[in-house]
Amino acid sequence: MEILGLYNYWVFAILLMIGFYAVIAKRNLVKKLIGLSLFQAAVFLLYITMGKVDGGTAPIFSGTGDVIFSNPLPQVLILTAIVVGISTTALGLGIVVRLKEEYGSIEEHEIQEIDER
Amino acid sequence: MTTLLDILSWVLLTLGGLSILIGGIGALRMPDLYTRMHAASVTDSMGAILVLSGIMLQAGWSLATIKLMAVLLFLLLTSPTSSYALASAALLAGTRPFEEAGQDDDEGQE
Amino acid sequence: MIAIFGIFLLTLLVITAVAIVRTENLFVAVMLMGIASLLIAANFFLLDAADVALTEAAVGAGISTVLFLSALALTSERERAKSSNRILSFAVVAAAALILIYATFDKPRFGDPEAPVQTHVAPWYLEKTPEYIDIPNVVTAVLGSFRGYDTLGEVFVVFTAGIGVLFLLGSGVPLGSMPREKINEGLRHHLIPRVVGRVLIPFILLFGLYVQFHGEYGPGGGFQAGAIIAAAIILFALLEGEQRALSVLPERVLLGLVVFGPLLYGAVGVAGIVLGGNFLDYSVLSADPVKGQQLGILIIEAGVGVTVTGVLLGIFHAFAARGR
Amino acid sequence: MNALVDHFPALQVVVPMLVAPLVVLLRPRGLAWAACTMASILSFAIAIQLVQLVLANGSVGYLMGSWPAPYGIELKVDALSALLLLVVTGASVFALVSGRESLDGQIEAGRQPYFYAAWLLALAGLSGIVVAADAFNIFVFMEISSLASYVLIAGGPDRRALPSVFKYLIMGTIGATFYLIGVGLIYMMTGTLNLGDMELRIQAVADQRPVLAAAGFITVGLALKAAIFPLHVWLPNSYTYAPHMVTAFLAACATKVSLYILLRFDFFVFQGNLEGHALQFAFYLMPVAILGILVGSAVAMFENNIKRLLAFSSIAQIGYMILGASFVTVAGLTAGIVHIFNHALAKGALFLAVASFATVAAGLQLDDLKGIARRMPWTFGAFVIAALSLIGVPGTAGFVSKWYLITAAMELGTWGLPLVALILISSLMAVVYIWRIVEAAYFGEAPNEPAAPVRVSPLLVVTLWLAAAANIYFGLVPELPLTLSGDAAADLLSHLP
Repeated sequence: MEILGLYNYWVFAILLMIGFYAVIAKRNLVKKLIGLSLFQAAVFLLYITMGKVDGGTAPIFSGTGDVIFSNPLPQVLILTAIVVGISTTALGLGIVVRLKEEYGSIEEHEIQEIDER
Repeated sequence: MTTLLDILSWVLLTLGGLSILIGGIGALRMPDLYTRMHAASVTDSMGAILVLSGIMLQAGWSLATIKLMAVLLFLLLTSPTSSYALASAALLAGTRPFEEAGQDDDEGQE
Repeated sequence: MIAIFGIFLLTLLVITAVAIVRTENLFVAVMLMGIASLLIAANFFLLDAADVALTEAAVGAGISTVLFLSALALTSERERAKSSNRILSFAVVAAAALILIYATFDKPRFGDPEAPVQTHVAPWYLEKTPEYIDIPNVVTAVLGSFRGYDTLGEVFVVFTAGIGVLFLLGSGVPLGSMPREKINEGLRHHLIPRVVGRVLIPFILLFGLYVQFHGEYGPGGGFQAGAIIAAAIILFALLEGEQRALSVLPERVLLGLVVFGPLLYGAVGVAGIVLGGNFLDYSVLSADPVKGQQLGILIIEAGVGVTVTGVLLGIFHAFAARGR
Repeated sequence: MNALVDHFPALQVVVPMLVAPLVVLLRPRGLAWAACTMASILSFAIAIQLVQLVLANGSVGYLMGSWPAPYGIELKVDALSALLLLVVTGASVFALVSGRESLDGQIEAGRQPYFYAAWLLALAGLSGIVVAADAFNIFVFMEISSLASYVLIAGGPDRRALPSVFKYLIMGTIGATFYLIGVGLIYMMTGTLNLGDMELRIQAVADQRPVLAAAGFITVGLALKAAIFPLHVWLPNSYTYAPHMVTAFLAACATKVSLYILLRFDFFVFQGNLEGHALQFAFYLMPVAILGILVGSAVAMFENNIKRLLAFSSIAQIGYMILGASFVTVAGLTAGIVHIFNHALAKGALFLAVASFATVAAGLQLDDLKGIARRMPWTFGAFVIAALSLIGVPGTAGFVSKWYLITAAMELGTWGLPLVALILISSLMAVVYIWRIVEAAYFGEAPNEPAAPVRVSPLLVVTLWLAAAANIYFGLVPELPLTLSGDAAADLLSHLP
């Protein structure tokens, strides 16, 4: 179980960094947004992992006596965070579409070149 | 009785898993989009039927079984439809079926 | 057994993530992102987070993929440039990763029932929910009432994104004035998807309503339901053409939904003040505080569902209208 | 809990937030603006009430949904947040009241309802951050305010607003996500999200690795949002290409709110509990602040677009606030916090003036502004007063904070002296970049003098002069901001061991 626990946290770190890399290194704006989604998804994993209890079940009372429940609070926070994430993505995509219309490109350096001209 | 059901369900699960695995290999090995889709979609439906039936046997008579049946029904409706939509979209987009080995490389990749 | 399954899913997830970054075809990247979301959702389910899993599947794999695809249809499918200053980026990323991995070693043991997270605030929710709110799903209780203010904020985040996209893209030509042939016909000429769609869409809507109103008893609630209902209508728009979808739910009605949802939520909060409690105090809504809580959660979940449906559809139509 | 006054901390956020959806529906011309302005004025009034309550009682708390503190969400208004509320709501009122014509010119009528709704959401989000006493709630409202400000900036008529706002979106989201990671790590170690509760419970686990990592992530994330020097790259272009009134609003308050969370978190949660954190805080932030001041001012000296020039000056001014905080003394913090207030006054007034130049001049390059002082002497007079305040000339608000900063630096002993020199040098640099504008405006030959006298909206001129007068008033009678910042500084430092 310990390995799985650490593995969860490590995957969180790796996923976070893969996303982060895509955000800062890629020049394509849509790719940046995809990276951003990945980056945020990694954080969801962190929160949900810490809420898990050994032998627990989802925190929903089902009337069958003594059961251990996993922690509901991180789940609530992540529900909120998922929705915040999709909102940011939607707005970002809206901006990308407008950029394409105005500049004819969705590559960061091309847009920069057009502006410097 | 329970042992028999258990064995039966495991046989179904294994067969289902195998079928999906074959589908995966097919999707990797086949030469063009249509044959790949063929490999993936047919075995996928088959795998879904087998795996879900296996799980239903595990679950016994309960609410879970009914939910699983609904899932199966949904999958049987959607997965062939989506394969159809994908294939016809590919055809509309101009992807030609594979004819002779080595000829389609520049026009058939999607 | 579950541990092996978890490790398997997580490994697949990392592989998918690497593939997402490496592929140059944005279309492929988006589809892989959908797969990654499903893998994450499955992993959430293993970690006992049924509600979150449902949301991630509906929002991450469903809605976000649709939005990315509609944006790709308007921009371009291929990434043209190589990455910029790779070494610097790599150094920054590696530094942050090292800090995080360094931090993992003092973390409480995974699944430890004695970890501070499990012993401090959370038990109170598990203990008091039956007494104060009396609904089985503790996640809904915390989301709707104990931390209802966060959820209010979240609804307004969605609302902001909605009006933001409408502000950016919404000045397009209204649909009614378009020449007939220019309107997106969807897949109207394809019989099979349309027939199957007609069979399925009512059931998807029904499922959405089930998720909406069953949220107090099982996994589900306004966000998930909103995403599912929006997905059903988007499917309808794809199959039958946007025009037909808009004749069912015209833009005015959509804007109404976008505005009505947050207001409904806010109104419940203000009702708390008017009836002598604090903002978002549902106990005062009814003579019996527990009944009041349940009523409050029911209404605010409806507000959430309406907002999410309205905003997602509004965003979808804004993108679709841009393509004409 | 029945008097309306008790609900003010909640109403501060709820009023603009709930008016926003209504504004979307107001199609007829001008109505959306009117509703937005009314809501804004109302929240300004609430903020003033809250300031009085805080001055009388110390701090005001509020329990959302009546749930007890660490379980439900708590709101808390103390001296620091009251000051910030005043800045946020005040900036919004000034920009809106004076901005109708300027915004009419920059935003198409059909899109205005959305724009004003986004404005109110930005206001609600910023106020929500300031009143919150819950780490996750701060994140939620941070996202409302960020998304709304992206929308506002994207409203700029120049297409270059779009790449700038995209960059802002990416960097802002990274900042917010870093903050979320930090909060997650702390939550993991303490099990709580309430800031007060966190402060108590973190003592048991202080100096464990996740908490240290959390301190790093939160500081970097918020530094990104606050545009602290090396992480400021999103700011200049965003401010330059945003609609003028949006620049006036956001420049006056947006980054300062992130700075506020940084101070809150660092002093309440970390300083008292992490060993040597106060020292590290000073050690890392002071060089950053000094570089920010020097680089920001230097770039501003060579900048030709007036909005960009002022944006770079903002980066330098943020440096002053950080510098004050990095002393970790009552005097230093007071100086830093009072500068939040004074800088908002000066920058707000400067950007209002820029907005009125824009109605007359062809562009906002210094060349376009040649001779503008002769064409609009009153407006330019107000600009000069605000600029003097920015430089820190005695008799203006800016002088008060500079004076406090210098006093605080002197208290540090011998190594405070180079800091005093730095402050003086950077003030001289401010004189240089302001002089370039004044020179162009007074002595430059206008390219082609228009025949007809131009008319700037009287409302704009009146508000502008009010803002300029406020710069002088708070320079001569600085009791209010000083009391609040003094209380805030003492409060922040009382959490040190």
